[in-house]
Order: sequence, then structure tokens, then C-alpha cells
Amino acid sequence: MNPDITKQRYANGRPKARRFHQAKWDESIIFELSNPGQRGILVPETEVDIHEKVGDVAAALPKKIRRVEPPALPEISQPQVLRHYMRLSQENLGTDFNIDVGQGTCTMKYSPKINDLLSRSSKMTALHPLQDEDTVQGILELMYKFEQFLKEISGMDRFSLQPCAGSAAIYANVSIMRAYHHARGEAEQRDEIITTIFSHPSNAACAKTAGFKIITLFPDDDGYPDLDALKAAVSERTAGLMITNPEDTGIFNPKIEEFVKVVHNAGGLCSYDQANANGVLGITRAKEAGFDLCHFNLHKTFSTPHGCGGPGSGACGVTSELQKFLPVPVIDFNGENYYFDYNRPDSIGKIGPFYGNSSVILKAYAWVMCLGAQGLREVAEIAVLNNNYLMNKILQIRGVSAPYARGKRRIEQVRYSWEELAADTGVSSEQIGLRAVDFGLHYWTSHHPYIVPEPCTLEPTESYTREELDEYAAIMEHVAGEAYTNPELVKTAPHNSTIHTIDHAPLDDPERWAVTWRAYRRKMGQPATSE
Amino acid sequence: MNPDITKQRYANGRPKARRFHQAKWDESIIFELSNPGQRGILVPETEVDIHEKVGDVAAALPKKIRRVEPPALPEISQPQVLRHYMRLSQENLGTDFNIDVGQGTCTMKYSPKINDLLSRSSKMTALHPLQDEDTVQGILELMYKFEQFLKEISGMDRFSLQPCAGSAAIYANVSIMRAYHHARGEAEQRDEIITTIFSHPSNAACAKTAGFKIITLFPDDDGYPDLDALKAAVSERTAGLMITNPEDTGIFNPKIEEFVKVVHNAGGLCSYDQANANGVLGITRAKEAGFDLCHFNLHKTFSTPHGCGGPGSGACGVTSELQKFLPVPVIDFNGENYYFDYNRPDSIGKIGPFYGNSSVILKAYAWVMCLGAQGLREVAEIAVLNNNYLMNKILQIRGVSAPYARGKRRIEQVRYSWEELAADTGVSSEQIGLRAVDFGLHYWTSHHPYIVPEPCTLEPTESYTREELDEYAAIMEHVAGEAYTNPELVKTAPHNSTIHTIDHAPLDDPERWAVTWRAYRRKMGQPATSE
Amino acid sequence: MNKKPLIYPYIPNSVPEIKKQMLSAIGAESIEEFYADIPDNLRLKGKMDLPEPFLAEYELKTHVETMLSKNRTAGEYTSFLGAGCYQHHVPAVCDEINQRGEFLTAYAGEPYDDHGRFQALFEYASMMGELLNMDVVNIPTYDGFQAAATAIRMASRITGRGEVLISRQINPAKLSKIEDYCGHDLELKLIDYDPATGQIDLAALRNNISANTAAVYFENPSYLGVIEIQGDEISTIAHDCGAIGVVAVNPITLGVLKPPVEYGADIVCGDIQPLGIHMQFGGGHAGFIATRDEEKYVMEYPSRLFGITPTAVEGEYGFGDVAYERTSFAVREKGKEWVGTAAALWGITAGVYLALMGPEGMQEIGETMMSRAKYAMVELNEIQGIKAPLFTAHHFHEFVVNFNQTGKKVVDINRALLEYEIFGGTDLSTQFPELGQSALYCVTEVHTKTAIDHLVKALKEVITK
Amino acid sequence: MNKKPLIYPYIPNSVPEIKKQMLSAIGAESIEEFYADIPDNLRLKGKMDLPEPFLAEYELKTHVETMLSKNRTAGEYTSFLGAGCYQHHVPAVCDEINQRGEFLTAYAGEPYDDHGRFQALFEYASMMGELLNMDVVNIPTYDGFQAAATAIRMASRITGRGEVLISRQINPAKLSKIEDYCGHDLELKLIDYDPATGQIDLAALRNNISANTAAVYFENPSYLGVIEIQGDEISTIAHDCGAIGVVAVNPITLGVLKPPVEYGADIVCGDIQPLGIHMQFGGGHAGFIATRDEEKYVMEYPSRLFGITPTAVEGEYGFGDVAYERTSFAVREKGKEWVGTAAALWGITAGVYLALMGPEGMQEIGETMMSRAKYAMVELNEIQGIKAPLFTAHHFHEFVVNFNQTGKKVVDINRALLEYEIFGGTDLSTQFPELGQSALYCVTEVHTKTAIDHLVKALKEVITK
Ligand SMILES: Cc1ncc(COP(=O)(O)O)c(C=O)c1O
Ligand SMILES: Cc1ncc(COP(=O)(O)O)c(C=O)c1O
Repeated sequence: MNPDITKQRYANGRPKARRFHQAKWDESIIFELSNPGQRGILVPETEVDIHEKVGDVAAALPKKIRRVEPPALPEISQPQVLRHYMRLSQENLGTDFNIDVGQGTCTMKYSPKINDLLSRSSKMTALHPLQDEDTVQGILELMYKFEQFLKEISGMDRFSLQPCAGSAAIYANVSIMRAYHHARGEAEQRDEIITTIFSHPSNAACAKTAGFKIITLFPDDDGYPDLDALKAAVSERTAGLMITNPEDTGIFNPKIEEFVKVVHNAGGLCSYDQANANGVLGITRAKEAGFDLCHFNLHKTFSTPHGCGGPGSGACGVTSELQKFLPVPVIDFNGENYYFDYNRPDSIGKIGPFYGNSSVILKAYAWVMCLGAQGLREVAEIAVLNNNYLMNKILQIRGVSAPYARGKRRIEQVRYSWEELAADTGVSSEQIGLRAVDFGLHYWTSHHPYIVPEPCTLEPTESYTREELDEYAAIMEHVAGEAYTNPELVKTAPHNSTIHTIDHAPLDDPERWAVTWRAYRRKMGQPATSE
Repeated sequence: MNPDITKQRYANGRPKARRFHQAKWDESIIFELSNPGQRGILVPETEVDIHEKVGDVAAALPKKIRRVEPPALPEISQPQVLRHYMRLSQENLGTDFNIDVGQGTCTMKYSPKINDLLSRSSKMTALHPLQDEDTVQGILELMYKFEQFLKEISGMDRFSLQPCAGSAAIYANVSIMRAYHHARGEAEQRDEIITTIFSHPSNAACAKTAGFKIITLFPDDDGYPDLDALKAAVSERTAGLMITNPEDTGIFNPKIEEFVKVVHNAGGLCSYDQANANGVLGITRAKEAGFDLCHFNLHKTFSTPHGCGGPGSGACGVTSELQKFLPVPVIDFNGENYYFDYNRPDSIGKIGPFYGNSSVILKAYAWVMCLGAQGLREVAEIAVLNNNYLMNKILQIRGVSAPYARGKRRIEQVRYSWEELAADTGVSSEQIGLRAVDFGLHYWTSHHPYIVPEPCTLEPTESYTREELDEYAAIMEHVAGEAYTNPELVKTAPHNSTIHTIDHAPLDDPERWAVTWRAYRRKMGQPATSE
Repeated sequence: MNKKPLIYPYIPNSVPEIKKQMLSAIGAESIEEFYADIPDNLRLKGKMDLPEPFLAEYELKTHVETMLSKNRTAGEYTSFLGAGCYQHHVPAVCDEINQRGEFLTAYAGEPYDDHGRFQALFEYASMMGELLNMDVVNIPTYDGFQAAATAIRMASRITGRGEVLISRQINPAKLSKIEDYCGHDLELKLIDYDPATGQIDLAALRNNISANTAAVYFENPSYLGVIEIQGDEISTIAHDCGAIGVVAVNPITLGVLKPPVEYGADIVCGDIQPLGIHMQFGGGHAGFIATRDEEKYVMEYPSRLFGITPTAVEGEYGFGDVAYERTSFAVREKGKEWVGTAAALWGITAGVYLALMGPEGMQEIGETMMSRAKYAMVELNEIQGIKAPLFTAHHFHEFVVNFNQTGKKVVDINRALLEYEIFGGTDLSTQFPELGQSALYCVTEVHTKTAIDHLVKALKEVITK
Repeated sequence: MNKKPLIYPYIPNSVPEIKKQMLSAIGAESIEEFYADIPDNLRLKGKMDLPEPFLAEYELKTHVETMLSKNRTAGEYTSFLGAGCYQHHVPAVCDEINQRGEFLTAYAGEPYDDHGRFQALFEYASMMGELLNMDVVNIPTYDGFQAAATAIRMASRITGRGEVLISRQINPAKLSKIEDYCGHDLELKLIDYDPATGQIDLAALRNNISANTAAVYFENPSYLGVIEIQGDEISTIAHDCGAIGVVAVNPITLGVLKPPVEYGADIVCGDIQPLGIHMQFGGGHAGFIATRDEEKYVMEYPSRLFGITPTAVEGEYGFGDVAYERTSFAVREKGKEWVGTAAALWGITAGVYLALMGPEGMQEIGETMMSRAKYAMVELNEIQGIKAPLFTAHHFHEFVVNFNQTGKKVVDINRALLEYEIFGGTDLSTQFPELGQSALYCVTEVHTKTAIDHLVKALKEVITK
């Protein structure tokens, strides 16, 4: 009789580690596929009638503006262009493929395919943003209604969907803060923004870009954001507080309301970074904590796909006091029609070309509409359940810990530390993450600076099954075990991925780095095309 | 300085063999992902109003027809269903990914993405076949016009697009032959169909299914279809000839017209299998050779994707004498409207539910419309150029030959033989093909019976670049070299694929084979769901 | 204007310089050489007469879209058409998977490079097996018509008999197909139905069955939407005569209805189009055949059957062809019928559908369809002159609506309904003259109460005009 | 009706039994425990007030599609809108690639598991580099507005200066963005244009430039469609004062127009939406910034830069972040501006577009657009009362049409054009009051002669009504 294959896949009642290999195509650089003369697509030619009427228009251009050498783009037939990119795609590990809980703070949840499908309707893709409002009532209605959702979810009074990502929303919020202080004649004086070290770096970076000085608070002895430090930091120079909560560590700041009060008392505004509000939907809101501004990442909490790093959408919301400062236009409804309101003299103006990433907003709208209030709360609850379940498993692994607020629950992510394992074995967190790649998993260590030594931030969201969480934890355990027994194996990982350990040195050396193929060929002393 | 990576990828001016590994996910069987209670999608519920009016309709069914146990389908959430299938997809090697020249007779050409896109329009997908003709004028026009194309390409007088694949078209053609003889009162008498051994097996098999006796001709001493053998075979029992040309060997039968004459003289009909007419588009046609019937595979010559084995489309065409026998309905045009003609008393009737695979036909239509007459001829010419170019390279490899019509050119495919290599090394053609998998390539040995020993049929079509053909040939050379130097390596291949050598024995053993998971679990002595 | 040689984006080596180099590598003067075997009189002289092409993708797209824009779809209108092709919601995940280039453009690779296809189709068959409660399910054939015709041939081969009894409540088009496929060597006899209940006339069945009967074939629900509840009796009659019971089912009913094997069917067949596949003007069909795991049945399948098997590596699932020697691929005309390109992609798709739906989804969709169809029947029946359903039997989601008392013809009613953007049910007046002016209506989960009420209102207006 | 607990298809562990088991594995009583840190007064009491959801995918789909059906698209109508968002043909291959789950749903993986993304974006940057004739191109930022604003900040950091001269022929919305982004610490001065030619007023430029000038910024073609031919002179003026030349270009013009570096630009920026990305109501933008490969420039980019590098295996292409320490990811507020989610998928898409188009495609599309736009100008200009183009300069595919002599307002003309299913050009009357009743028209390769003739005919009728 045959062996029972299924049984062979288990040991001690647990599934054995997945035998994985990522697709490896060893693809050439696209320029190497070029064959002079080949075409990937043909474009419409000018009609003969037109040509007869207007002649060769491009040729009539002055020489000083006419391109001389055609751009040295590759010349490739369509099947080969397609094949090249199809292969590259297989060498990429999207959330559709892996148990993507390792990008803590990134909220890698399921992006429903129906929403993508809806967003690809020509009724969405083929809309020009400057069409007459009468011809875009559908999308205006959708965006308007989505704003109403966000108002309810946050308790804020008005939103702008214009920011194209979380950081853009943070910047917009800083800009609104400045406008507010400016309107009160305090813009010069209030030049400090306070944040915490476990708030997303964009809070600090955006505020800095906007011209503010940054004060960064560190956790208190219990591992919570430090209220005393805040009290010491605020002053008449305080423009505002920009704070992520739960913090990147997964810890909810229980004194958040007092934080807000302290800043308010000092005359500052408070902006709530709710990029990943996943664990608190329907649980707690910006309003109740007293915030003046907040933002959501639709590409996190609201499920829109991350697209290798965008397009995303960062909706920013404010209280009624601040709404006049929001970017233009806002979308309003007169009981009959939806329309743009540009007539907002106090607005900070435009922050992007049109109204934000509308098709991303459509996906987020659809996501809310298929869950409703009860469903959103279920999202939150299961996200925290998953997170605490995974934490429970991870913390049983030798060499790992969850620093700060030790022994406490986490909301929807945990920043772990492999400090002990690193000390024991010499294997770093980064190496553990890369070894995980050999099992079809991965993680991103965490934001710098590594306040938590050898960090690793996991955020399982609501989208994964218990079995997937078990698998993830089992691989962590497996790799940690390897670190103790065969550290070299881990240090030289990945072994089953598309490529092997890269040489980082050239990337930081101006003589050797090459951001384009042409730069690379030049630095190699080669003509632009190879062979 | 860094090494020049590009240079390292070449040796002796030739690219080194691709370092490939196919995606390997080690996926469970979908039932193993089941978690009682989980849902992948929710369906609309009956409105309360309806429920109040009609009650529980299903419950009112008699017990003897009501399902007792719900079907033991897996219960899986949507992200996990998606992930499972996404992973499986990566474990499959479509033409979009590989240099797919190794499925000789399958015409694995580029399936343009624009055509897929067009076929996904709701204006196509959401049409019910029984709608009023007035509401489907667009698709009727397209199908009508496509028929006109085929008439011109073949010289035949009328086509049916109803057959869903090449074999279905072959069967329809046999059926038409029978109807023809029947109409002449010779149906009983004419019970033999003649074919050649290098015609596709479906010619023999379909004719057999239709109740005919099969006479198979073998090549003559020059390796061409044997005219004398045909002459010996025909008689008053001959219903017809069903012949592929160029044959599966890539050899064009130069006496094809005489073949037709011989059969005609005996009172038989001749059906031309032009499933892969790729090499002869605009070059030679069924009409000029005197054929009465022919068919095209739209999923081969006309570029529609193969879909893992369908849906395809096999259009069958006939001369005016036979057109009254075609399946119903045909599509006609009255100068104003396109309409179905069902009123065809001599028709063989229906051969499928409606009118064929309309969206496949749409893709084929679009393909012709973007090439035109000149483009179709270019397809043919480049297909044969590619084939002869590849043949030239392959035949330089040690251990391989192209039997039959030796030294002659081929049309658009070649049946090679690794006989010499097998004799030298003990490595079979099948093993060579499986070793090719380790480089991201593959081939299918050929149709049975292996008249050509250790066969391998390559058909490069017009879709591949010279470099791709070079790569394919280089890998064949490489693997042949391995067969001579390290035969074990080849015999145990694949090594870089998703799975390893399968055990064929259980598949032919009724005690052990298992075509469903439930059968497998049962034969393993297990309950239907594992662990 | 473009004087440059035309380079086709789909034909890489159409670049003149590349052609030249390739010819020279081969040692050929011109491409003509390769055609040396084609006699001159067979060569096509001149260019084919085809329309000028749209070389630019944009122009091609515009051209096709303009043509298609003349269609009015069952999404734009409200359609009550069924009769073998069904409008259901297609989950986005189904399309996501069947549009993956890996599946869409693969064909006939080996179990190694195409492991994904083998596994996905094995899983499809396995889930169908659960739905049908049977152990063997084929890789899909073209459509339900082909599945029925082959099932009948299988029965004939297994029994060695040449007569087939077919319930007359069959789609006439399907019957035509079966005649084309089996008529030359099998005798097909129709078994009548009870004009009141719509159920098979068991007496007629008993009268016609004999020791020559290879199979008794019926559909459940039938073409006319009737749920046949005498399955047990029919099977017994068949089995008592040594005949095989062949039942065709619409798989989407099986969350609610008993799988035919449970009332004695030996071969079950049907079409999986309702399971996540777009209608596509009738281009979305795929046929299944299912049996028990008995060698005498298995060996009669013409289709490919994918089986699970170990590999050289412990715990690795492998797949391959089961009993390949049955097939025409292996032994040409000595195989069972034939095998070839069929409808694998729809098999994969239906698998995705079943995996998404699960047991509860299948049950719920059946219940929703039945309730809504019942509601439609009740509402329609209240209209003066309309009888719905015509038969007293239980119905699933299709039913016959009779208009005799309205004095109007179905063809005219349907034409009038178009004004309401409604596609009325399929006209049965020529297919089943005995039913008078009747139409076959279909209601599924996509038909809301609003849609049904719209039909009812429209019909009221139409028949009183 | 459904009394069963609601299980969400997107939330696997919403099954009560699973929840229970997980809680017990953790040793928690209820999910409430995990929220222990949230003070009670911050807890939302009761349910959020959101619309009832559409739990069934079919219902959700119908709901959204019904809403969207209220839109009229630029595909249904003929649109002459441009002004920063452009209607071009999107090759099917572009969408095929950006819809691949691997690319669509990935985010921030490592160069190993996400090798494909790194390579595709490196290739994107490389092809943009060829188009722009520059060695460094960033991973796309949000849009061309952001790219321009950042380019200006980069110039300011590089020069250590605080004043920026901006050509007044800039989109006022973009100027507003630049003010929001730079206005708090940089002084922005507008440089006028010649009212006849539309070219930058070099005298005004000379008068305003100083040793405080960080950058001279202009667009080519300008917002008003004018091709600026004084690039060399402008660059010389800037460089002579130690200022940096920043030029924004529409990349689709660069098959025909000179890349700005060839007339002295130091930083080139713009938006890649025209390169294979759907308009999406303004949701398809992505910004590029390009410079020479000089450390002082490279180190000022806030964006990620992907570089090529060897791996441990000979001949294997590896990729990674170049000069990561510049970024806010690495050093928070000490980094250059910030980096985050931006528009990578559009970068990949634009790469596919450029690979498909190649040098000839880019040249031909430019020529087609110019010829057709010219034709439109000629035809429109022949209409009594219409002046097109308003400026005597060369134009690419956008141009100002002036209606002063018609006595009609653009807003009314555009409203009337809607009756003809035409979207007229963008109204400039408030943005550029000095141009009177003018509109910015755009013509691309999607505008056939027929479409342009339709516009001409419609406008003739509209202005004489
Ligand atoms: C808490 C938080 N804030 C802000 C951001 C920045 O968002 P984005 O990447 O969209 O700019 C992120 C993204 O990781 C985040 O997690
Ligand atoms: C020459 C020839 N004839 C017939 C067929 C059968 O076509 P199908 O697989 O569509 O049934 C094929 C397919 O390989 C073929 O190549």
C-alpha cells in the first residue's frame, strides 16, 4: 500500500515546516532583452488627412528643443515584455501569498478582490478629475459618504481625503496646526512639535519638514509613554503633539487623554496618528480622547492593497474648529447634488493635484460597506485576539521577549526583541527574518532607531487563521532553534529565495552605487547596452 | 571595484544557463485548510417580505429529495481560499512565463492581453445566449465577421463556430461526412475512415467514436505520407480521409492534392485538420488542395489562451455542397440585422449547448483584426523561420535527429528523436524533458505511439525571440551534455521544480488510485478530513 | 505615412535585420525555401481578402468595444432566462484565479512544471465529489451536453447494450446533441411525463425498459424546472433490468437537493457553468461526469482523471494521470471516445467557487433561489390568465409559466417585455407544443424582490394591452 | 432570517468556536481583557452609526456599481481635458502587471523576498533615466506636485539659499501645493511670461534672480501648453547666479522634445500618470525626480533609491537601498523630508509602459499628439470668434483656446458642449484672468480626426447659438 502522504506531513501532531522555494528566474535586466527594431506596442498614427493639413509638426520644432538621440529605451516585443514582468512578479511576495504578519505597523490585511474589481470599472478609471460635477455624481457621492464614515469612526467633524498616504496626512495635519497658530498670531512662537519615540517616524519627519523643532519623548519606567516627560516638554513654544496610539510597540497609551490635556493646556494642538487603527475600530476614538486632528491610512486599516509601496491614501480629519483649514476642495452635498467647495479662504490650499487617490478610496468605501459597524468592531476584536494569541506563542520561544509594559496585553501589534538570542548565538534579528524567507515568510525588523534591541514587530491583523499564526510561530521557533544549533545556517540565509546575500557596501558608496542601468554600465566602464 | 555582474552572466559570449527554481509552496490539499464555521463568501438572503409570503420553501421539499448531510465541502475564509489558489497558480508554468516551444502540435503562441481584457467586458460576459437577437447584435456581428475571416483563410464556404475544441470539430466533421453519405444512401456501406499515423490522434479517435473503422497509413520510404498506401486503402467502403497537414512531424505532405483526389475518386470526402495552421496562413489553403471540410483550433493558430486545457474553440468549415449539414444554428445577416438560422432540416443538429465558446471567438477575432492579411502571413513565415532556425540548432546537438524526410525543411514544428542519445546514455527523452524543467523549460515528448523513438516535438511559433530559441537550444545541448557525463542527474530530474519524481504505480492500480480526496482518505483508511 | 517596415509587436522576429541574420544562420536564402514541399498550384496567390487591421492596440480596443456596445446585457436588463445557462453572481476571487497568467496560458505540461494545475483540478474533482457524494469525477469535458452524451456511451459500453431511455423533459438541443453523438449506434427512446405533475411517467418507463436497455437517463431538476422525486423508483426499475441510471443535475441545487447517487444513480453528469462562471453568451460551459470508484466505470471515462500519488520526497503531494491507457492520447482509436482540449479552466474556477461557498453557502444559495422562485411563481400566478407553475411538482429555480389564458403569444409578450428592459423566459411553444404558450422562467440569487415585482408589474401591463 | 452567528468571510477567526479556543490558549476570559489599557471613559459606548452593510458580495457589487453608474466617463464622452491629468491609451499589459497579486499586495519586504519589486523599480528608474538622459531617478513620490515641491526643497538644501523663482505658467493648484510645502521657509517669486509668445520673460527672470536664489523652476511644456524654447538661456541665467535649474516635464513628450538636462536643467521632475496609468478621477499620479549622479544631489533625495549590487552568487543581480541613511526611515527627523508609502505600483506600471513603447513608440506618440493637437488648433482657429492657440509659441498637446470674441463664457460653452457629449477644455478664466475667456484644451493619441471634427462642429453651433 502507499504511504499516507498526509500523515507524513505531520510530526507530533503538528504540521512539519513548509518546504518552500520562491520562484527564481534569474532574469536579465530589461535592457538586456532589447533587440533593435522590435516593438512592444504600436500607437495610433496621425490620419493622412491631418498630416496633409498640418505637415510634420514635430519636425517644425526649433532644433534647440527637438530631441536628437531617441531615448535609449529597450526595444522589445510584447510577449517578451510581458514575460519579463510576469517573472519578476513571481519573485515578489505579496500578502496574497504569504502569512504577512511580519510587517508590524503596516497592517497587512486581506485586500478583497471584489474591491479591486470594482475600482477597475471604467466608470472609475476613465474619469477625468476636471469633468463637470454633473457627470461625476457617482464618485462624488461615494467620496462624500466615505467621509461621513470616517467622521463616525473617529468622532472628528470633517475629513480631507486628499493626502495620498499616511505621511502626507501627517504633513497636512502639521500644516493645519501651523495655520491654526498662524491665525492666532502664534505661528512664530510655537515652533515645537512633540512626539514619542514609538510613534511612527513620519510624525517627527513631517513636522521637521514643515519647519518645526522636534521633541521626542521616551517611555517611562513601566514602558508606557511618559506623562512626566511630556509635562516637562510642553511650553508656550509647543505647537502640538503628534502621537501614534497604540504605539509601534502595540502598547496603548492609557494616559492619552491626559497627554492631550497637558498639550491643550499649553496651547498646543494634538494630532492622533491612527494609521493603523485596526485594533480600536468601534472601541475608542480620537474624539473621546480629545484630539484636534487625526488621520487614517486607508491602505492599512481600511484594507486597500499596498501596491509595493503605494498608491495609498491618508485621510486626515479635524474638529469643527479646524475644518476651515483643511485642503481644498472639500466635497459637499446640497440635498440634491454633490459638489466641490473651493471657496475656503483659510484653507492650507492644495496638497496634491486633485482629490486624492479616488480608486483607493473606492476600495476602502466598499470595505466598510461590506462590514458595517458590527463588522468593523469584529475586525478590531479579532485583530487584537490574533495579536495576543500570537504573542502568547512567540513568547514561549527561547531568546525572545516583549520589552516595555511587560506582562501586559498588547493591542494589535507587538514589538519583540531577540536580544537574548542574539547574545546567546550571535544571530541578529535581521538574520532571523531573512531565514524566515526560506519558509515563505518574512518580517521587517522595525523602525530605527532600535530602542528595542534586535527588534521584530509582528501585527497579525484580523485576516489570518489560527493555523497561519501557528505556522508563523512554529517557523520562528524553528529558526530560533537553528540559531542555537546551527547559527551559520541562519546567518547565511536566505537559501531558498530568489537571490542570495547582497553586498551592501556599493549601495552606500557614491563611486559604486548605481540607481539606473545607465549609471551602472558607466561605472562598469561599459557602453549602455551589454554584450 | 565591484565585479561586472553582467559579464559574469556570460561565458564564451553566450549567456550561461538560467539558474531557475519554480515556486514551491508545499501546499496542503484544500480540505486540510477547512475550519468548521468559516465562510469564504456570503450569498444574498431572501428578503423578509418574500420569506413571510412563501415560508421555508426548501424545508417543504419531500424528505426523499432533500439533502440530509450538507456536502462536506471545505469551510475556509476568503483570504485563505485566495492564498491557496494563488500559490497553486505560481506552481504552474504558463506560456506567459516560459519559452513554451516544447508542446509541439500545441502552438503555444502569445495570447495578447488586450484580447483577454476585451473578452472580460461585461458586454460579453453578461450576455445570456437566449436573449432576443436585437439585444446581441454586437456579438452576432463579431461572430459573423469572424466566420468570413475563416472562409477567406481556408477557402471553405461556410463555418460553424460551435465546436468547443479541435477534437469536437473533428467529430463534427465526421458527423457531417456521415450525413453526406447518408443523404446519398451510402451510410451503411461507407464505414471506413483513413488517416495517417502522424495525424493528430483525435482524427482516428473521433471517427471511431462516430462508429467508423479506422485505417491508419504509415510514412513512405522518404518519410512522407504514403500515397501508394492510400491508394491501396481506398475502396467503396471509404467514408473519408481525415488528415493533419503539416503532419505532427512538421512535414508538409507534398502530394496532398493527390491524396484528396484518390479519396474523392473512391467516393469519399476529405477533412483537413488545420488545428495548427500557423505555418501556412496565407500560404496554402484547404480549398486549393481540394478538401471538403477542415477545422481550425482557435486556441492554437488564432492565439487564444489554452486555459490549462480549455476552453478552446474548434471552428469547422465545409464547402458549399456540405454546408446544409452544418450544426444549427448558423449566423446570418440580412443586410440590416444579424440573426440565427435554425431552419436547416439537413443539419446534424446541435453539438453543444449554444453557439460555441463566444469569448474565445472574440479573442480570435481581435487577433485577426490586429494583424490583417499581411500580418497573418507574417505569422506563418516567422513561425517557419523560427522552426527551421531552431531545428538547425537542435540538430547540432549530440544524440538527436529529425527522422523522416531527412534533410528537408520543416513547416512549423519538428518531431525529433533522442534515440541515439538514449542508446548511448540510457537517458530517455522523457527524462531530458524533465531535466529541462530545472531550467524553467519543458517539453512534452509526443503523441503515442512513439513511432519516432524517444520523441520530442518542438514548435516555436512566431512568438519567441531568437535569443529565446537560442536559450532553449542551449539548454537542450546542456542537458544532452549532462546525459553523457552525468546521466543520473538527468534521470532523477526535476530537482528545481515544485515537486520531485512521482510514483506512477498507484495511478494505474484500481486499489490505490484516487481521483478525489474522499477516495484517497478512504483508501488510506482515514476519515474524510485529516488530522 | 509610416515608411518604416511594419514590425508586429506579437512577432519579435519580424524585424528585417533579425530575419536576415536567422536565415543566414540556417543557411537559407529566403523563407520561401521552407515551403519547398508545398506545390506551386497549392500556393495562395496574392493577399487574403481580410479587413485592414487595427495595428494600434488603442484602435483595436475601440473597434471591438464599439461592436460590443451594441449588446444589451443581462446585467443592464433584468433577465429571467435560464434553460441551461444561468446568471449567478461570480465571486471576484473566481475571476482573479482564472485570469492568472499561470493558469490562463498553460496547457499540457507535466505534473512537475504544472503541479498547480494538477492539484487545482484534483481539488475541483474532490469538491465535486463531496457535492455529488461520489468518488470519481473527471477533468471537465466541453459542457453538460457532452457529459450527458458520454455518460450514455459509457453506460452502453459497460452494459454492452444498445438502447437508452430518456426522459422527455430534456432540453431539445441536448437531445439533438445526444442523437448526433449516440444516434448512429444506440437507440434513443423518450419516456413521457405526467402532464399534471411533470414527473416521469413510471408506467411508460416500465413499459419501455427491457434487457436491451443500457441506461435510463433523466434530469433533476428537469429542463422544465421540475424536481423529480421518484428517483428511487426510477433507479430500481433501471437496476432491476440491469440498466444503468444516468442522472443529470445542476450542481448548484445540491446544497438542498439530494445527490442522485443517494437515490440510486450510477452515473451523474451535468454542467458546472452555474458555479462561478460567467454566461458569456453560452461560452462558459463545462461538463462533469461522476461515478463510484469501480474499475468498470473508471475505465470507461474518456476524460483525463487526475490522481494523487506520493513523490520521491516524503510528505510531498504528487499528481498524475489515472489509467492513462484508457485515453485516445495513449492509444488513439483504441481509447474511449477521445480526449483533448476541453474546459479545464472552468474546472479550476468551479473549484474556487465551491471552496468559497462551502457547505453553508451552497445550502443558502439553494434556499434563496427556491424562495425567490417560489415567490415569483406565487405572484405570477395571481395575474389573471397566467398559470405559474404549470406543473404541480416542486420546483427549484426554473418553472414553466403558461400564458394560454391571456390569448397572447410568448414571442409577443417577450418582445413587449423588452420595453421594460426585461428578458422574459425562454419560449417553449415550439420546443414543447403540448404546453401551448408557455415560457421557462428562471430566478436566482441575483433576482431581488424588486426585480421580481418589476416583472410582475410589467407582465400585468403587457398582457392587458 | 438567518439566526446563525454572522461569520465574516474576511475575518477567519470570527467563528465563535475558534475565538473561544484561542482565548483559552491565551488564558484570557474575553477579548475585553486585551483592552485593559483603554480607560473606560475613552471607550465608545454603543455601536457606530454606519449604514447597514451589504454582507453578500453580490449586493455590495450591485450597490457600488449602481453608484458608479451615475458617472459619465471620458471614454463615453469625448474629453478635451488635460491640465495635469491625461487621457491616453493604457496598454493591456500595463494593467496585467499591476493587477498581479504579487505586486498589488506587497509592501515593504526585503530585497530577497521582494526581489521582483526591487528589480522592476530599478528598471523603471533606469528607463526614466534614458528618457530624461539622467543617471539618478527616485522611486516615485506621490505625484508631480510633490516632486516639484521636493525638487525645490532639494535645491534649497543644496544651495543653502531661500528664494525660488517660479514661472507663472504653472498650474495654480501646484503653486498652492508648493506654497504649502515650501512657503514657511522659502520665498517664492513668480516670473512673468511674454503675453504674445507665452515664453518666459527673460528680462523679468534676470531682474529677480539674485545670490539668494536657490532655484529657477519652470515647466516644459508649461501648464498652458507652451513649449519653452529658451531653456539654455534660462539655465545659464540660473547657473550664473549659482542657482539650480529645476524643470518639470511631462515625460510623454520626451520622444520628441529634448530632455531638460540637455538645456541645462539640474533637477528634473514631473508626473508619470501619462505613462500607462488610468486617470481614475485624479487617482493615478506619481512623481519623479531625476538628477545627475552627484553625491550632493543624491544625498538630498527624500525618496528611496534602489541600486544594483552583486550577491554572494556570481552573476546574480541584487538590489538594495542606496544611501538609506538619508531617509526618515533611518534617522527620523534627521532625514531628508520623509519617506513612506507613495506610488510604487505606478512606477512599475510606467516601467512596463516604457518597455512596451520603446524609443520609436515614444517618438511616434509624441508626433501623433502634436499633429492632432495642431490640427485641432488650426480647425478651431478657423471658427469665427475663436483664437487657438492664444500664444504664438510651439505647443505640444495642450493649448489655450480663447473665446473672448464669441461673447460667451467658457463655463457656458462647456455646459453646452455636454449636450454633445463633449468635455470642453479646462476653464482658465479664474486661474488666469488676464487670458479672458480662455480654456485649456488637450489632444492626445486617443483623439481621432473624427473626434476633433465633432468638437469643431459642436463649438461652431454652440457659439452661434
Ligand atoms: C502608525 C503609522 N503612521 C504613519 C505611517 C506612515 O504612512 P505612509 O507610509 O502611508 O506614509 C505608518 C506607516 O507605516 C504608520 O504605521
Ligand atoms: C493537429 C491537431 N489536431 C487536433 C487537435 C485536437 O485539438 P483539441 O485539443 O482542441 O481537441 C490538436 C491538438 O493538439 C492538433 O494539434
